Amino acid sequence: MRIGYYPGCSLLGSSREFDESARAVLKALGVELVEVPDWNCCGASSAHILNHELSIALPARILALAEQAGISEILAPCAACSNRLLSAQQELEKHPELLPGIEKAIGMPYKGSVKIVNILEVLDRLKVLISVLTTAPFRKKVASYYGCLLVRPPRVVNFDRPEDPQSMDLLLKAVGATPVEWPFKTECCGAAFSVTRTDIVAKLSGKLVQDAVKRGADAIVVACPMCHSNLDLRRAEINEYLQKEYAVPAMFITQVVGLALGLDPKALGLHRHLVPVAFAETAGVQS
Amino acid sequence: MEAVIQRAKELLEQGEVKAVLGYAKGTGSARRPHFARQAGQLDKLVMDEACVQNLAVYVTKHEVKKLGKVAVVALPVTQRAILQLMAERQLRDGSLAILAVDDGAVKELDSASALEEHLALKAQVLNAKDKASLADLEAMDQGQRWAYWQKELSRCMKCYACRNTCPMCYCDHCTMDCNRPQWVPVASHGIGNLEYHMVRTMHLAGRCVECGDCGRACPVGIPVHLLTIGAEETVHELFGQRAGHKAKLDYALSTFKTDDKESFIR
Amino acid sequence: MNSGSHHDHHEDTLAWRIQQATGVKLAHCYQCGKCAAGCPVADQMDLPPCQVFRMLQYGLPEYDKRVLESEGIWLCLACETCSTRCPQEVEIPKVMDFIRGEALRLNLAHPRSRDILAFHRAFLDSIEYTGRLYEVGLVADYKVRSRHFLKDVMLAPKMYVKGKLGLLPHLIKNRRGMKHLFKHTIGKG
Amino acid sequence: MSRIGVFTCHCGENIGATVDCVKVAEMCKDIPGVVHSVEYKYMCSDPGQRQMQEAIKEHKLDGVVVAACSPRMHEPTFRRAAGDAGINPYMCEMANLREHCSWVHEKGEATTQKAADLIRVLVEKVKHNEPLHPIKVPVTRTAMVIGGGVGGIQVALDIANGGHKVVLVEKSPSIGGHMSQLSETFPTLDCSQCILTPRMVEAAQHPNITLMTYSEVEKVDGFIGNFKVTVRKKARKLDEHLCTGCGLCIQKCPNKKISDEFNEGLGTRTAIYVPFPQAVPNKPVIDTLNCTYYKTGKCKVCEKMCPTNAIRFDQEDELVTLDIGAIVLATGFKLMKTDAFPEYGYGKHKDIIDGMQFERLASASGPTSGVMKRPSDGRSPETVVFIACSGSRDRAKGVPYCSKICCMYTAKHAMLYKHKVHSGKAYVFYMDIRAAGKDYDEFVRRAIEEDEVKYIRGRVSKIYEEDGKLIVMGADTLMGGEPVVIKADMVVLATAVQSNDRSEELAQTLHVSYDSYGFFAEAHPKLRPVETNTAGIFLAGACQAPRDIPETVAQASGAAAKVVGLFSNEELTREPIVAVVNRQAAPVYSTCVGCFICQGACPYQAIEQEEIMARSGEVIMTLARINPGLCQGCGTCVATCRTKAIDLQGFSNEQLYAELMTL
Amino acid sequence: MRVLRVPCTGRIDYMMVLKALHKGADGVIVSGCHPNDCHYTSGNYHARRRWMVFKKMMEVMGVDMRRITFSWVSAAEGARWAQLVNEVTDQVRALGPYTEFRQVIGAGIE
Repeated sequence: MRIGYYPGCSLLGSSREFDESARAVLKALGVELVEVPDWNCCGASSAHILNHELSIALPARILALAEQAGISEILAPCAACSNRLLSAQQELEKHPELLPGIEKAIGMPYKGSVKIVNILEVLDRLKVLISVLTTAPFRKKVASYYGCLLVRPPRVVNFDRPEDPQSMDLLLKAVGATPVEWPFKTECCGAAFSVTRTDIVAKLSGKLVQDAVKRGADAIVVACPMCHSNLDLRRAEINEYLQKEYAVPAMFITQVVGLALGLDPKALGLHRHLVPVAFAETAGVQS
Repeated sequence: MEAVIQRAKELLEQGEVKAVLGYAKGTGSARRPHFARQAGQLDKLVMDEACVQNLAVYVTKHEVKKLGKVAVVALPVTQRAILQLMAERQLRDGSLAILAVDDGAVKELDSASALEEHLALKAQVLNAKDKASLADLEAMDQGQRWAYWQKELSRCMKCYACRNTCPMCYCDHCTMDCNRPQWVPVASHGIGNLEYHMVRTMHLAGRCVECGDCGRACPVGIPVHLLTIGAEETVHELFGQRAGHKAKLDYALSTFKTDDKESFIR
Repeated sequence: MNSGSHHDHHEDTLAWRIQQATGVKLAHCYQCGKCAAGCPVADQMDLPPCQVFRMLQYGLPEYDKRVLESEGIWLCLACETCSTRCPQEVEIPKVMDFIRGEALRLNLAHPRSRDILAFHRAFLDSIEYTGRLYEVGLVADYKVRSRHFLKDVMLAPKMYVKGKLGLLPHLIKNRRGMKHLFKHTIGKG
Repeated sequence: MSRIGVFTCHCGENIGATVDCVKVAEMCKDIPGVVHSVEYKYMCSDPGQRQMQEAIKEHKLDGVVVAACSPRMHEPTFRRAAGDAGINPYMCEMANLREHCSWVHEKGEATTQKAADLIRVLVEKVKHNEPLHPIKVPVTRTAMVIGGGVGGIQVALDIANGGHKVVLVEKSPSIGGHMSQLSETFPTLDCSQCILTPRMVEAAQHPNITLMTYSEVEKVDGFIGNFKVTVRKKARKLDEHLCTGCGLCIQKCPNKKISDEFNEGLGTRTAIYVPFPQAVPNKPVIDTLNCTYYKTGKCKVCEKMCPTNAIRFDQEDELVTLDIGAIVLATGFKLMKTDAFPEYGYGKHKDIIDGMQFERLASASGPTSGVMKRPSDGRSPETVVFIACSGSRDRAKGVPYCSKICCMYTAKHAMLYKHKVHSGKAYVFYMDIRAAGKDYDEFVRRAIEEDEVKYIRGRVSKIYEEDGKLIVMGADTLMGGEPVVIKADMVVLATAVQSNDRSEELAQTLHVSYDSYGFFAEAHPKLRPVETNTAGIFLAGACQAPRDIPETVAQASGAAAKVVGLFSNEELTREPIVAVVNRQAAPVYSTCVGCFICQGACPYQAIEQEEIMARSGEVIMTLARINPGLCQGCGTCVATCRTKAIDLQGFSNEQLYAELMTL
Repeated sequence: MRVLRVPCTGRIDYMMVLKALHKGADGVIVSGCHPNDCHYTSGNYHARRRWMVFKKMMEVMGVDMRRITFSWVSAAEGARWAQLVNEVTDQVRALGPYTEFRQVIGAGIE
């Protein structure tokens, strides 16, 4: 399998381990990634707040570059990126009158032919292979946390079901984990307020951490860099808000799958977490 | 050919048929239809590559019907036309002795069911030239097609040769002659010509046996057969039905499936 | 044949501008409150989403102004919970985006939106000049703009140690193209 | 030369406000063939009609165009009036100035011009009209009622008491419908079964009523007065004549854990069962999907136990064809299920139930004998949240309409709950309270004021489970949209009323129209509410739109009155809008060539063969002939005929051509 | 917009569409009950086949089929009908007069 790859900015910086683990896992599964040449930021949670056209032009440039590179399907592991790419693509499909302006801005033709997929969709296709190649089953109770952008708005992303989604749970089951039944799979973590309104993030993410632990989760599994940084980098603020030390780690789905495939925890970037993954070292030897 | 003449002779002499309809030499290399009512007239019969006309057009004529049972030298197109005419009750089953000639072999068929069986054995293939012409038409855009047909039809003088040579245009009272109301203007001008060919095409869609005689008959060389053959191909593509293959009427436009697929009706 | 829809458009109302820009018709909202009921930040908002819609439905300048000046519109996380569950399929976050733009344009943005705005502006500046988000630059820029110089001073070194903060920006090759892109969208002004 | 009169109607302001009717009448005078043209405020009024009749006589008119509203409304009126004035009624046509012009355009010269154009078209049509004469057909005076709920029972009883035979067809094993499942009924709180069962028994014992339970309509042919209906009698797997309904088989059936439909899955039943104790007929059926014998080939306990040897394992479905004169559809509704609510857990929480399940919990004959116990653990719920408009008025869920009955039954549910659990707390989330009806609003007020049910105006965004409680996240829009969280023990969703399963299929079988939600369409929303567009087929109850019991029963009696009215005739007259094959003098006889392609196109098998014979008896030609008793006048054959030998009376080639060439 | 009343889509002869164009109509709507929902049982199924073949024939002839709209609208769908008529009239207005066809009609006037 060969697939286009758009890592996005977070995966180069604060969520480097998502990039590392995604590349490691997909390589182990025989998937070849073709990175979009000279890609730019998708505008993420900022562009659409300030300017509608900009919020379309930035993703459109990425998709146009992918088209030029002959990519027909593109994986954007970051949930925010894949959401923005999909939104822009659909906006241009619905409003073709915007296209000339956008093409002028990006200085390239745009066809809209690239199919955008998220990391869960790609892993889901490889689920059988993953379960076959699992050498170190991840025998933990996990809270699968999808966040907002993977499943909402459903008419844009058209992925899984908008409430109580299942795809990540099934993947986790395939690698030996036990997903806990919990109601906050798609509640918001506070997203882009990580820097500006840390108080809100502490409260919203705090609710998630508290409930996941209450329901017995050993780890919270995510597929979105923003969710991860709020649950991991902001753990100090969360714990302060909750007045309790929560040590449950937040892990990327690719890290969990990577561990199950027996990959080196370091190659999966597990050492980069602020909340240590205490069982990472031992996970590999469990059976 | 010998075998055909031999058999025709027998039929005629034994009084099984009153006449034999086949091909004879015409001017130059052309072939013309030939009616033999006595054994002696059979020697003129020929059968070669140049025999192309669909002889079925003659067998529905009152004059021919009046004769009684007739033997017909029948190419595949003629066979199809005869079967379709029987399905449309224009020919009585058993009223013809069909001397089927295809690929050199001769086979005598005397009933609709025998015809149906015989025809089921061979796939109906469109000749390469017509196929290419239809593809050329398909490749044009709407404006080009319009211009093409307007140019072609501008030569039409409504001589009705295309209608008269068509075995399926057997109606005694054609729509064209209907004047209460006068749906299609009589004169051969823009709208009159356009509507005539549209109506002719619609009437033959699902009934055309694809002999191409209409195109050959046109004195000014308008490829009118592309319209009817094209429509017949459309019917086959859309509904899987073909004219001239069933003894029982199986006309695409008087049957339907509840799940007929189209994408343009809003 | 006329379509028969010849109502007066109150072109000066925010509701009308919203409909023009986003296609969302305010009248679709029937005030069931499901948006507020599921909104993760509704309890922090001075005007929860359904109240914003209620005020806009009047089409009166004083209510439009109250909406534009509210803090709540800046707290919307665009998490799309409301629009996913809205029985009338109203795209609320899209409307929030538009209202924020209008608040900025009309210089009515709530004072406490300053930080949030500072962040978004810093974010976009970063990508305008480098093509990709330069997180260190973003945070520094944000601090200057927001004057929260001490915020997160403890977090940055930790992140650096974990290899999560690159000190140099990632520059894309076609940075002129990026400038051009900004000029022809947000810079059209 | 034609002498045509044009009568332009203002329809009050309906046409007059945008069309200059006076000018239109003037303009029409110039149309060739028009000898008289006037306008009037209301042509359909008595003076209006009289004016037309007088003009017909005075000006010796031979054709009339009334330019007014849709012919669907007043065509019969004006044709009758024209007929009474001495011309053939079918020489009268209507130009629809209202729907096709005045309602859809603004006032102006162009609109007036268009009105005149529309009239011009119809004048040309009338010039080609032929006098036509109605067709008489006989009436079979037996009605079929499809659906044995309260509506169907009422229709059947009313027709039967009117002296006519009725066949009552019900798909489930017993009549009674949803009403037999209800605990109590609003606004009187009387016991539902107590008032329904006497009607069920009466229907069963009525000499004019034949019950066909466990039966479904398969096929309907024919037309008003002369339907042929094929009914599938599903195999009960027992001989109904031998069965005494003793119930021994049910007691002894070893398979007792089957989810009970009558109790909405809250209880269990056996494989051989009657749905509920008061079932009519009180004869069991074997559920072959769950019966041990049908699954494993062994058991037959019921057969061994049956004292009258009534069990028939080899019984097959039976198809019965009946001659029927009129059909009443009373097939009712279904409720949206709780699994249609993603935000409330896709139906995975056992203590989130729908309204009908609550009825069974509250019913004395229900699985808990009327004691409030929540399904998950049987505890008495201390806090119950009721959510009105669950799925209704919710276009995101595909139901933009109001389900109409939920406001009232939710108030009833909350009240019943409070009566059973005095210490309990009941909350109702609502959007509006729609309690228009006799004693309805008083009933809701009673729930709020006397039983202290807390009404909260807002929708619920999410429900999840935590520590054995259901966390209900709502908002109070009367407090500025403030989020409200209630920890409940049980949640009752007043889910949307939807058209019944397979209602569209049934509508197609009967050729009646239905709306995009699968509800059957009435012929006119105000004036013909119990009729369908198909003559001889009528409607009662919730198969047409959400309805409560009083409305259903009233509509049922209305439909019955229509049927009884129809049956008061020996013969029916039908519109002569039928197809004909032309006939001409010898030697042409007809332009029909006898290809019989039309036969395949006719939906009614109305096209026959006619042999034209010479004196010698020799068949000269075989032509198509159309049986006017079978032809319904769709005109499909007309459009299929190449030689234009077939024509449709009333919509003939000449008429349509004349209209088209006047456009 | 002018409306011609027929009992069923089955009655709609393609000649009527041709005559409407002949009389200078710039657009034609052909409409009736939804499949499966025919007041006359199956007239619209026959009509559907007829339209499928007719449309293709018109395309082959080079007729501008943006001007002919086929649609299913039931008697219970007033709003849908209004929307359809508005959309089609807007569309046909945008296309302007059907000059190509009118030239042919012009050629017919002797």
